[in-house]
Amino acid sequence: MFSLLWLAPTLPLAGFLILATVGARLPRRVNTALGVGSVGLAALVSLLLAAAWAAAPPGAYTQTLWTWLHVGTFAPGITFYLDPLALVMLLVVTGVGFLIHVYAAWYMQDDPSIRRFFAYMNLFVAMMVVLVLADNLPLLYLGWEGVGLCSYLLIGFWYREPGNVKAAMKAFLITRIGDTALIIGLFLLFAQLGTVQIQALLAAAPGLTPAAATWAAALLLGGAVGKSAQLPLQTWLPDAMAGPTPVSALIHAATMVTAGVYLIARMHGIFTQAPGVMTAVAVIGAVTMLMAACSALAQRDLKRVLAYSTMSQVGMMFMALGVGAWTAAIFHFMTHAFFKALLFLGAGVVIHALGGEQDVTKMGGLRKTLPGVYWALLIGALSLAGFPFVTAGFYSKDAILYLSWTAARGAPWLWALGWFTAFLTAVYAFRMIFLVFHGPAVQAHPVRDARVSVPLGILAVLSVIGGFVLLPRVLGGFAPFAAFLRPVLPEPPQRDGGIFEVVLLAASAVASLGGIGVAYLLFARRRTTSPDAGLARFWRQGWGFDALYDRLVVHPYLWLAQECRHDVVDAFYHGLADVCLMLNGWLSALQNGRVRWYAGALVAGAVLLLALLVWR
Amino acid sequence: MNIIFYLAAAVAIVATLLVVTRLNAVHALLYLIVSLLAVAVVFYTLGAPFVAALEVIIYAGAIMVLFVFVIMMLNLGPQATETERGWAEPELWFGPALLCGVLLGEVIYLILRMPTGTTLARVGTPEQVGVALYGPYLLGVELASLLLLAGLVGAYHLGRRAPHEEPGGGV
Amino acid sequence: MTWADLPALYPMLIPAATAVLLLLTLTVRRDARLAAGVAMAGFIAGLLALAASAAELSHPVTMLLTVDRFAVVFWGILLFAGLLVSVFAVGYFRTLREPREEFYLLWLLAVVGAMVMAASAHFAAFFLGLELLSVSLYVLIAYPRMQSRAVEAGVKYLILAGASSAFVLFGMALTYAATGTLTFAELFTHLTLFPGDVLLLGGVVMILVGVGFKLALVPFHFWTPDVYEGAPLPVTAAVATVSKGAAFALLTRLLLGVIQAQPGHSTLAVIFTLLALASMIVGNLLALAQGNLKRLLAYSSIANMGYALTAFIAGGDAARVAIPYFFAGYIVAVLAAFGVMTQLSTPEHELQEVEDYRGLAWRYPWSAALLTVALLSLAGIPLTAGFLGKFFVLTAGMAAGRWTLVVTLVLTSGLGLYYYLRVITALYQAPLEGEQPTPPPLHLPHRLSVLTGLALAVLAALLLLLGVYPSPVLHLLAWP
Amino acid sequence: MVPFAWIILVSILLFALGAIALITRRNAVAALMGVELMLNAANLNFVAAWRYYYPDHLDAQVAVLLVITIAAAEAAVGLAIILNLYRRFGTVDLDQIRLMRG
Repeated sequence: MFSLLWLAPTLPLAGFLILATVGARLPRRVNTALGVGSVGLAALVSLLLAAAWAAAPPGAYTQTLWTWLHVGTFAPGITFYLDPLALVMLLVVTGVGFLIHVYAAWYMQDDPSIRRFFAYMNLFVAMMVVLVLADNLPLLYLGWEGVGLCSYLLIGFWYREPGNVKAAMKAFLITRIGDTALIIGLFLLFAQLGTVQIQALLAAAPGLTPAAATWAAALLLGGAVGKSAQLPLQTWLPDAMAGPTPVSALIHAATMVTAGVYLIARMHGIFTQAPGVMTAVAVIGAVTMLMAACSALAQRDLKRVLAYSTMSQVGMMFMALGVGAWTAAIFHFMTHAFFKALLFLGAGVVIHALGGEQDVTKMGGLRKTLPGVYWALLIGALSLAGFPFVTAGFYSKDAILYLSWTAARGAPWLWALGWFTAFLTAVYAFRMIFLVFHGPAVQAHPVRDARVSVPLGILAVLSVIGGFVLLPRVLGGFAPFAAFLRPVLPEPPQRDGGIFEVVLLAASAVASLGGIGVAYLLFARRRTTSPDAGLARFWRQGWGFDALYDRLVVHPYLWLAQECRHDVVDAFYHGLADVCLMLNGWLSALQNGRVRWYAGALVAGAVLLLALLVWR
Repeated sequence: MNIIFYLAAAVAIVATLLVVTRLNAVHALLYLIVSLLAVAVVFYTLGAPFVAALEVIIYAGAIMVLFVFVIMMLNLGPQATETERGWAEPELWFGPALLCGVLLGEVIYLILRMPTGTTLARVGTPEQVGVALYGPYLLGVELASLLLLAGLVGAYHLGRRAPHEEPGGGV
Repeated sequence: MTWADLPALYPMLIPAATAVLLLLTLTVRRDARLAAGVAMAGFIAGLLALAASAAELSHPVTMLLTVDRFAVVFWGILLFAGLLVSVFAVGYFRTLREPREEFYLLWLLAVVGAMVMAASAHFAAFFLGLELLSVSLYVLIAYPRMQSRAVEAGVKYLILAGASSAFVLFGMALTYAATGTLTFAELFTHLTLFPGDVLLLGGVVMILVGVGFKLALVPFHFWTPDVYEGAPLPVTAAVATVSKGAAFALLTRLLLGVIQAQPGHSTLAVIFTLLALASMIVGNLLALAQGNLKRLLAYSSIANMGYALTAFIAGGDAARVAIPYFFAGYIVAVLAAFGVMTQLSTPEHELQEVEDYRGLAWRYPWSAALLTVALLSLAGIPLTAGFLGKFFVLTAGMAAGRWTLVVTLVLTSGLGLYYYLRVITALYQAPLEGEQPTPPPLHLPHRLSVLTGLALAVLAALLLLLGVYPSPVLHLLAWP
Repeated sequence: MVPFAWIILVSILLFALGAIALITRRNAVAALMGVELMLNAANLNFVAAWRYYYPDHLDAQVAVLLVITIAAAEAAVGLAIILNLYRRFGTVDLDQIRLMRG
C-alpha cells in the first residue's frame, strides 16, 4: 500500500504536464476535469496511505525512486519519506487542495485561461507534496522553489493588470531573500555534517558546534520567515491577494505560507541545538501575530483582512515552535488550514455575488441573500475566533496559549501577547461577519452551485470537529493527534498545570467571547467605520512597513544604483564586457574565410607545439 | 650506391621546390611527377622495389593522370588556345626533362648492377607483403576497399553533370 | 582473424554491408526513400547488434581493433547519431533537384569510418578509419553541389583535412621510426619507458595536430565555422557529432593511459592543457557576438571540446565516467539543435541567422521548446544533460587538482551562458507589430513527418532523462 | 649506407615543401598537390625506418601501400570537388573563394 506514495506528487505533476502540453487541444470541460481530478486522485492516495497507516503504522516509510547523482557523500535521490508529520501535511495539502480545486472549477468557470490556471495549480500541489515528502535537502529545496514559482505565476495570473504583476514580483523578490538564506543554510548543514539526508542530519545534529548550529538554524529561520510572511519579510502577503481567490485560499492561507512552520518542525533537531534562535522564533512569531491582528482590524478590503489574519495565525504557530510546542503548532496549522480555507472560499463567493466589490464597509445584510455562505463564514469566523468548546480553533489556540506559558521555554509575557491577540482575532473576525452579513442589505446575486456548497460544507464540518483530536487534560485529555506525532515531534518539557490549566482555559474562552462581544457592540449595533487617519491608517497600511522598506531599502538602492552607474565596480564589469567584445572582434577578424590562411594557422600551430617540445 | 641516393634525393628536393615556385599549374604538376619518380628511385635504392613500382604506377601514373585531366578541364575557356600555344614552349618541358634524364640515368645504372644487387632486404618481396595484407591486415584491406568505394561513389556524384546542363535531370 | 571474432564486429560490419547492399539496390531501383530506409535499417540493425558485442567485452579483433566496453559505448553513440542524421536528411533533402541516394551510402561509410576510429588499436586502423570518415565527409559536405557555399565548405574541408591527415601520417611514421611498432599498446609502453624521446614525442605531437583538427581545438579550429556554415545542415550535425565523437574516442584510446601514467607537468600534459585553455577561451569569445546560429554552434563546439579535454587531462576514474557522459550529453544536445534547424530548412534555403529564429516560439512552440532545452543543455543549466556532463568534468578536474582548467571552465561557461541566452530570448520575442510576423524564410509548407517528429521527441526525452535520471546511463558508461 | 638522418632530413624537407605549397599556392589543384607531397614524404619516412631499424617487419610496406590507396581515393574525390568549385565560382583561385567568414 505504501508503495503508492510516489503517486501523490506524480498525479498532480502529470495533470500539469497534460494541461501544459496537449491541454490546448482539449475542451475546457476536459481541462477542468483533469485539473480537479488529478488532485482528487492524489487526495484519494493520501487517504489510502492514512488508512494503511492506521491499520499498521510502519514508523516511517522511505521510497527511493532513483538517485540523481552520486559524488562522494553527496547523493541526493528522488526519495520520499513518509512519517506522521509528513502524513498530516500530505493529507491537508491534498485534501484541502482538492476541495479548493473543486471550488475553483466554479470560480474560474468563465475565465478564458482556465487551462493555464489549473496547470499552475496542479504544479503547485505537486511541488508542495514534494516539499512535504522530501527525504533530502536538495529535493526539499526543489519543492520550496517550485511552490515559490507557482505562487509568483498565480499572483500574477491576471497579468494584464500591471498591479498584479507588480504584486507577483514583490512576492517573488521578498521570498527570494529568505530562499537565499535557506540555500546557504542547506550548504552549511551539508558542509558541517556531510550528508543531505534529513533524517541523517537530525541524527547527527547533536554533534554540531553551538556556533554552527546557531548559524544553520538562523539561516533556516530566514527561509521560513520569507515563505511564511513573518517579520521582517511579511510585506508581500497582503499584496499577494491580487491573485484569484482560490489561489489565496490554497497558497496564501492553507499550505504554502505554512511551509515555514513545516520546515522548522521538520528540522527541529537543529533548532533545539540553538536556544538563541528558538527564542528568536518565538519573539518573531509573537510580534508578527500581534501586529498583523491590529492590521487586520483596520483593513477595509475583505481579502486583506483574511491575509493579515493568516499572517497573525502563522505568527502564533511560530510562537508555538519557538517554545518547543511542535505538536501544538502542527495542530494549529491543520485547523487553520480548514477554517482559513473556508473563510477565503466564502469570501470569494461574497465578492463574486457583489460583482467584485471587496470593501467590507460597502457590504451589509447579505445574511438573507447568501444564507449558506453566511453559515459557512460564521462557522469559519467562530473557529478563527476560538469560540469555546465547540470549534477546532479554540482547542488548537488554547494548546498554544497554554504551552506558551507552561512550557520550559515559555513565559507569561508570551502568553499575554497571545491572549491579547486571541481577543483581537475575535474582534476582527466578527467585525467582518457583522459588516458583511448584518445591517442594511445591499444588492447581491444569490449563488447556488454544488461546486461551492460541497467544499464549504466539508470545510465547515472540519472546522468544527477538527479540534477534537487533541483535548486539554482538564477536558479528558483525549489526544490521539499528539500520540500520533510523538514519534517525530517530542513534547516540550513543561511545568505541571493542575488548577492553573483550568484558569488558562477559562482565560482563552473569555478572550474569545469578549472579543465577539466587543465586535457586536462596535460593529453590529453602531457599524463603526475606522477613520482614514491616525492609528487606523497606520495599521491599515501594515504598520508602515512598506513605506519603511521603501525608504530604507528601495530608495537607497535605486540611489546607489543611480550613483554607481559610472563608478569603479561598474566600470570593471563594463570594461570586462568591452574587453571580451574587443577580443571577439579580433578573433573574428582572424576568421577571414581564406583557406590558405587557415592552412597557415594549422601549420603554425604544429610548429608551435613542436617548438614547445624542443624547448622543454 | 650512396651517390645514387644523394642524386635522387637532390632531384626530389629540387623538383619539389619547383612545384612550389612555378606559377603555372601545369608546370607545377610536371615537377610533382618528377618528384614522385625521384622518391620512387629512393625507395628502390633503399631496397623496396615493390613499393617503388607501386609509387610509379599508382602515384606518378594513375593519380597524376587524374590531376592532368582536371587541369586540362579547368583550362577549357577563352584562354584555351593561349594555353595550347604554351605547350610547346621549351621552359615548360626543359626542366622536367632534365631532371627525368638524371633519374633515367640512375635507373639504367641500377638495372646494369642488378645481378649483384644485394641490397634487397630479406623481407619486403611482393609475396610477403601480399601475405601480410591478407593475414593480419585483412581488416585493413577491407577498410581500404570501403574507402575506395566511398571515393568512387563520391566522385561519381560530384562529377555528374549539373541538372541544368542536362534538362532530362539526373543520370 | 577467425569466425569467432565476427560477432564482436557485427555493429560495424552491418552498416558496412548495408552500404554495399545499398549500392546493389541502386542498380535495380533509384528511390531516395528506399535508400534512406535501407540506411536507417542498417543503423538500427547495428544498434541491435551492439548487444552481441557487449557480450564479448575486451575483445581484441586481430591487431587492428579492440572491442571493449569503451568501444561499444562510443559505437552506440555513433550509430545513434548516424540514425538520427539519416532521419533528418530525409526531410531536409526533399527539395533537392538531384539524386539523393548516394548521400545515405556515403553516410553509412562515414559512420563505419568513425566506428573504426573509436575501436582502433593500431595506427593502420586509425588512419584508415580517419580517411574513410574524411573522404566521405568531403563529398557529404559538398553534396548539394549547386550551392556555392556547400562547395566552398567542401574545398576548405578537403584541403585542411587533407593536410591534417598528412600530419597524422607523418607523425605515425616518426613514431614508427622511434618504436618500430604501429600498435597503441606498444606506443604506450615506449612512451612510459622513454618519456623524453624527442623523435617519439614529435610523432605523437604531429598525430595530435590531426586529432586536434578533427576536434577543432585552438589553434586548429579555423575551418570549423566556415564548414559548419556551408555544409548542408544534416552534415553539419554529422561533423559536430560523429566526427568529434570518433576523434575524442581515439584520443582517449591513444593517450589517456599515457597522460595518467605521466606526471602532471610532463610535456604532453602541458601541451594538452594549453590546447584546452585556448579552446575554452577562444571558442567562447568567438561565439559571443556571432549572429549566425550555425557559426555560433561551431564556436561553441570549440569551447565544448575544451571542456571535454579538461576531463581527459584530469584522467582518473572520474574521467572515465565524465568523458562518455559529457559526449553523450553534448551529442544529444547538438543533434537536437541541428535537428530543429534541419526541419525548418531545405538545401536551397537554410534558416541560419539568429534573426531568422526571432519569435519562433509563436509559430512552432514545440520546435522552439526543444531548441531551448538543447541550448540550455549546452549552456549547462541544471536538470539537463549538459549540466551533469559539465558537472562530471568539473568533478574530474577538481579531483585531479587541475585548478587552472577548472576555473577557466567555470568562467568561460559564464560567457557561454550569455550567447546561448541571447538566442533563447530571440526565440521567445514577440513578433514585432506592424512588421511581418516572422522573417520570410519560414515560408515552407511545413509538415513534420512522423519519423522526424519521433526523432525530435526522442532527443528531447534523452536531454531531460540524462539530466534527471543519470544512474542507468552511468552504469552503462562506466568501463573497467 | 647513407646515414638514417639524411633520409629523415629529406623526408622532412619534402614534407615542409609540401606544407609550403599548401600555404602559398592560390590554385586549389596546386594546394591538393601540396597535400600529396606531404603524404609522399611520410611514405619515405616509413620505408626508411623499415630499412634501417626494422627490416624484419612488414608493417611499413603495408602502411605505404594503404597510404597510396588512400591518396588515390582522396585525389579522386578532391579533384571532383575542385571541378564543382570551378563550375560554381568560375575560378579555382582559393583567395577568391570566401563567401563565408567572420
